[in-house]
Amino acid sequence: MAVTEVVAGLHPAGIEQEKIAEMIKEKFPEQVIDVTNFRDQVAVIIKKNQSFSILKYLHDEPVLSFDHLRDLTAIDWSNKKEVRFEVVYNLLSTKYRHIIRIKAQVPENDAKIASVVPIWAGANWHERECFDMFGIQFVGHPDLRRILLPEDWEGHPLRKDYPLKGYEGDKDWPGFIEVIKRSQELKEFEWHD
Amino acid sequence: MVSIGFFIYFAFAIVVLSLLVVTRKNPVHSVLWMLLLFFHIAGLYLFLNAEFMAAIQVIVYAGGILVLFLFVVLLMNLREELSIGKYTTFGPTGFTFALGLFVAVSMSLSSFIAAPPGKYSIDLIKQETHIKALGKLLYTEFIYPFEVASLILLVAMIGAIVLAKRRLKS
Amino acid sequence: MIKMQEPEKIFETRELNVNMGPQHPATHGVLRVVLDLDGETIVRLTPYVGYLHRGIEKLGENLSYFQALPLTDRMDYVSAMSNNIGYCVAVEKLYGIEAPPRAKFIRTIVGELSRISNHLLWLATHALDIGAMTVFLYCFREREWILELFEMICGARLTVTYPRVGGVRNDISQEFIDHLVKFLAEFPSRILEYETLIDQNRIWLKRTVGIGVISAEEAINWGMTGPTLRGSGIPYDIRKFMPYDAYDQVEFEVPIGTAGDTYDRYRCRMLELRQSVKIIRQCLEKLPAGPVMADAPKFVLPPKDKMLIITHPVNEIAYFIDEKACKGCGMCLRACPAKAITGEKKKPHKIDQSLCLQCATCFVTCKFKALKIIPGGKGQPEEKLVELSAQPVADEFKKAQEALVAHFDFIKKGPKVPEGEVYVATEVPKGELGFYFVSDGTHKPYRMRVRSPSFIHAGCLERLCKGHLVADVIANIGTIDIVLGECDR
Amino acid sequence: MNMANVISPSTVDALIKFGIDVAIILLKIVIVLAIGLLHVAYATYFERKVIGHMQVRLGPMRVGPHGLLQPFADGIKLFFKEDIIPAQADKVVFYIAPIIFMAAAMVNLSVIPFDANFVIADINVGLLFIFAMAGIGVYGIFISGWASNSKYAFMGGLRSSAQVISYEIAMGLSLVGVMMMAGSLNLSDIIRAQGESIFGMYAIPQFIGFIVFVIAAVAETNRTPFDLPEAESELVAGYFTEYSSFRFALFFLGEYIAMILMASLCTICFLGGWTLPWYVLKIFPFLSYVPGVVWFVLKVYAFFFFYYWIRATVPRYRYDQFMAIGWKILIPVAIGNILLTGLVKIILKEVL
Repeated sequence: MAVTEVVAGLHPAGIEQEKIAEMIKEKFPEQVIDVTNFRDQVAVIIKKNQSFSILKYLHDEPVLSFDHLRDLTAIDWSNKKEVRFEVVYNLLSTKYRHIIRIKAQVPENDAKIASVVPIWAGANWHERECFDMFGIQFVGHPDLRRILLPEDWEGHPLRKDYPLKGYEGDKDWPGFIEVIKRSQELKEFEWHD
Repeated sequence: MVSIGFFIYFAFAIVVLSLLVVTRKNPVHSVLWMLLLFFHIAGLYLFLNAEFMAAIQVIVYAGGILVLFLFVVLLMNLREELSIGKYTTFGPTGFTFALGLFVAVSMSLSSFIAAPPGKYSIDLIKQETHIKALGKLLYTEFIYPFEVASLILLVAMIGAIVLAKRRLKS
Repeated sequence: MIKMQEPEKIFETRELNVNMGPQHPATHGVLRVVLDLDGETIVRLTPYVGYLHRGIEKLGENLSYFQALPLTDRMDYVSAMSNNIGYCVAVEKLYGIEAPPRAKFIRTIVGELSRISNHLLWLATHALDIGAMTVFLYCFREREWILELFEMICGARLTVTYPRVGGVRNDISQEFIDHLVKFLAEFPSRILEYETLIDQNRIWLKRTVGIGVISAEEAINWGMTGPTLRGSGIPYDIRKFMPYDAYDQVEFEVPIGTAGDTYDRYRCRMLELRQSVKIIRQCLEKLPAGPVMADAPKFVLPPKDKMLIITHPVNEIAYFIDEKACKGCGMCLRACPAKAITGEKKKPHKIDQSLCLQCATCFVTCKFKALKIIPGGKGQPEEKLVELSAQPVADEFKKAQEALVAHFDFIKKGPKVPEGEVYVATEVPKGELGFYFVSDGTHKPYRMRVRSPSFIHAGCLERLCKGHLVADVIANIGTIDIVLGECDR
Repeated sequence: MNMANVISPSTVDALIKFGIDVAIILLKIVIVLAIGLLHVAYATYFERKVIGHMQVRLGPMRVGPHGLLQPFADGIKLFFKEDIIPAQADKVVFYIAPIIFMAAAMVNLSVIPFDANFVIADINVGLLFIFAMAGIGVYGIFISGWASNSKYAFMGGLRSSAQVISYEIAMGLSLVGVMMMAGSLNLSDIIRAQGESIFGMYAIPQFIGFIVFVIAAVAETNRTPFDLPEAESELVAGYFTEYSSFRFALFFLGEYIAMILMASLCTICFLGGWTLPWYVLKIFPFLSYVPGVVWFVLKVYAFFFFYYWIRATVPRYRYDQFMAIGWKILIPVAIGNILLTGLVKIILKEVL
């Protein structure tokens, strides 16, 4: 019940991002494809097959202890890169104050990746959203449904091939058709003066 | 004259309402008819100069017991229970028993005789008010039956609590 | 002992399924919560979101970086200022520029004001949900004050769009500072007023202590941030962890709770109000002089006053088409709003000086630099104009002309951004607001991702509510402080 | 034939007397109803003004000077709105529920003595009558929740009836002490007995009962902090969620009449009704010229103010906590109060 005020004196900054990347490389030499650095933010691009064990290693390793999954999302590279999707994990350790970004490549024809809900419970809705927007399947997710869009929505809007105004043609959103139908049914109850 | 007229009305209404209570399909409607029934019974008490009894009748039966009925009835899923159909399959048997009971009661009615009036005449009660008379009787002459009755009620209450607690645990 | 038949065998008992929302007074917007109740105890709770989904991420990918800024107002409309700042800080990181010190301090001030106003609204609605009606109105009294302060600096109250990439829109006035000082002097006593009503109130304690308890490990595992996380005892505050704006130059403390229940989170926010006041005071003391926009012509709009001489001329000017340079492309002809330009294709055009509005549209449209701006030229005969146009223009005039063209270019396309990606998070009142940009080297973000705290917190609702009573659901919805605009984006 | 031959003069006299009696009772009913409803209207106005000023705002200001006509505007609005009945509702029960609620509340006004000798029905079991009618009011709440066929209304109805029933017990027990001291259930007798007692009002010797009664009265009328059945943050509006137009108005009126009733009951049983304590009269003798009904109304409004005051101050209890207060605290305390009163009475009898 008691609330204490703390001066969160700047924690000793943790391990350098490059060093973390090195550690991952050492532990999983086969899995790391590339390491990029832009504006002091290091991203490790990995293969998707062992992504779960890599992330679990990052979470469980005492010197790393990435306990906070800041963000989970995906990028649709469309035709720009060989592998179409990249699932991005932004991690932070509240204990040591270091960050890292992991990007797992997911090809279009096999758009599946292991779910990280067992590691970070908060990934639940992130992954649902990712599935909703990109159509990437998260294997092992407890409840993979659409989240922001209606359940009967077709297509995955954040894919680059999804047109801005929805798909061409006269196809209305099915829910909208229902609403119109219902309103026509109820027309007889309208007030006439 | 007037009071006899009222009595006939109340008696008749009580019979009709009781029939309505047992024949309604919707239990909530039954309960509401029963509420009206209790009011009529209370009205009868008033004609017997028993205001206290009338008030207690409404408070205890209408305000307490019937509400509990309503609780139970409401918590059931009425729409589905209704589709089950009849609750009992012993219609003719029940009817026979009821008829027998009715005959027995009506035959024994003539043998009722008024009890000796005792010291609590109507005038005395009016002077002393009903409540005081009742209280004096209950707490002096009938103290043992009164206490036994309350003990029985207490047992019932504790039993209900124990049963509910056991269900909570499991 | 008599064996009783289980009641379930006679009548099947079922949970009551209640649909709370999306139109419900206590779900803070269009959150829909489906409850399965056993009596009044919650067996299952499923939140449904998305009723306010506007596809802000998709929109952002099709707008230039500064065009997407007003979208962030519409996410967390309760503390729009903080969202703007979060966006600007992220884009600045992507550009690789920094706001000037004065702008940083101003942003810190308005950011903390926004935090106060957000916490006030949170307290108001949370208290109203629990039934304390007066706190609601008291809080709105002070929130109104803050909104008036916002109005004073940028003219808007709710959707402000005051911060800009590279600084803030305009400098703050002395009048604003005076009012702010008055507010800061008064506000701490107002906090006490709210606390008198609820802080030690027995009913308030009964309703909040021990409700929605979540341990530190679990809270961080669920991705909670902001005061919701700090109530559990983890001092994760991005203002301290990765300071942005002026937070590394002010002193403040981060309140953390110990029990991780609704009451602790409430206390954390109340103490944060006081810390915010402290931060604003320090900012006002240290407020440096100087520009409020970064000097980075590639990425930031040049100051508007530089081109005033052309768009709002004090002395007369005239627009004139240089016949030699004009290729007769017809661009200016189509762009002119007054239809003052006439001419055929591939032949030099002409401006009808009596119709000209001096709006400079033709000037910035022309690709061949055929248009000339002539100071002191209007109303002159044609020959005189030709003569005047041959003269070299003044130095300041030349600068203004350049600035105008730069402005036009900038607004039309937006700055080009180097290829790369950044994830930058800021501490908004509700928690960690992260922006993740992937740039492919064009004017628009290739991927814009918003990590909104409300979305994650709404996901924790089931964890917090299970096993509690119906009345605790609303206490828990209140304590995680969600805004559905931000949750659904 | 002459009429006088058929009916004897004495019968005529009796008939005239009966007619006058009936006329007086009817007149009293009209007065009580008219003034009662007016008070209900202005109780809402009073509430909005008091809470408004407590919350640093003005309350109604637009209709009439200082918003004085606001209650009428509200009434007119409510009565001319469209009356919506949910499609799946049990229509008959839906119709009669507000009527039961309203009637059960209004009937009680008939036994309230507003002044010495001003009561519609001066019956012997006045107090019990009020309890009985309060018990009937539950049906209005309960079946309105059921008949609406809405889960919110249903839960509101369940909560409310459970609340009213359990707090009725506490309230009844808290008044037993008063009955014991006054030796009567007749409300006028209770007031008279109070006026003659040394304390002048029973709130002083019966302070335990008084506190229990006040809490129970707030709960009985579903007011903050016990307004769980209509907790708008949980159950939208509780049992009358689906009601609109004048059916809603009936509930609204019923609720405020119930409030008036509780305030009156408190005034009668604990604050001395229309009488003033003798020590007050001794200090200010001129006060005895003021009609008793003024004191009665003043005391009722003081209690109203108290209602509003707590509404503006405290949050709302949770359902289980609130039931726990009723059953685990108030009822034992009230029973203890009865024992204490009896004990003191016996001791005093022996001493005196």
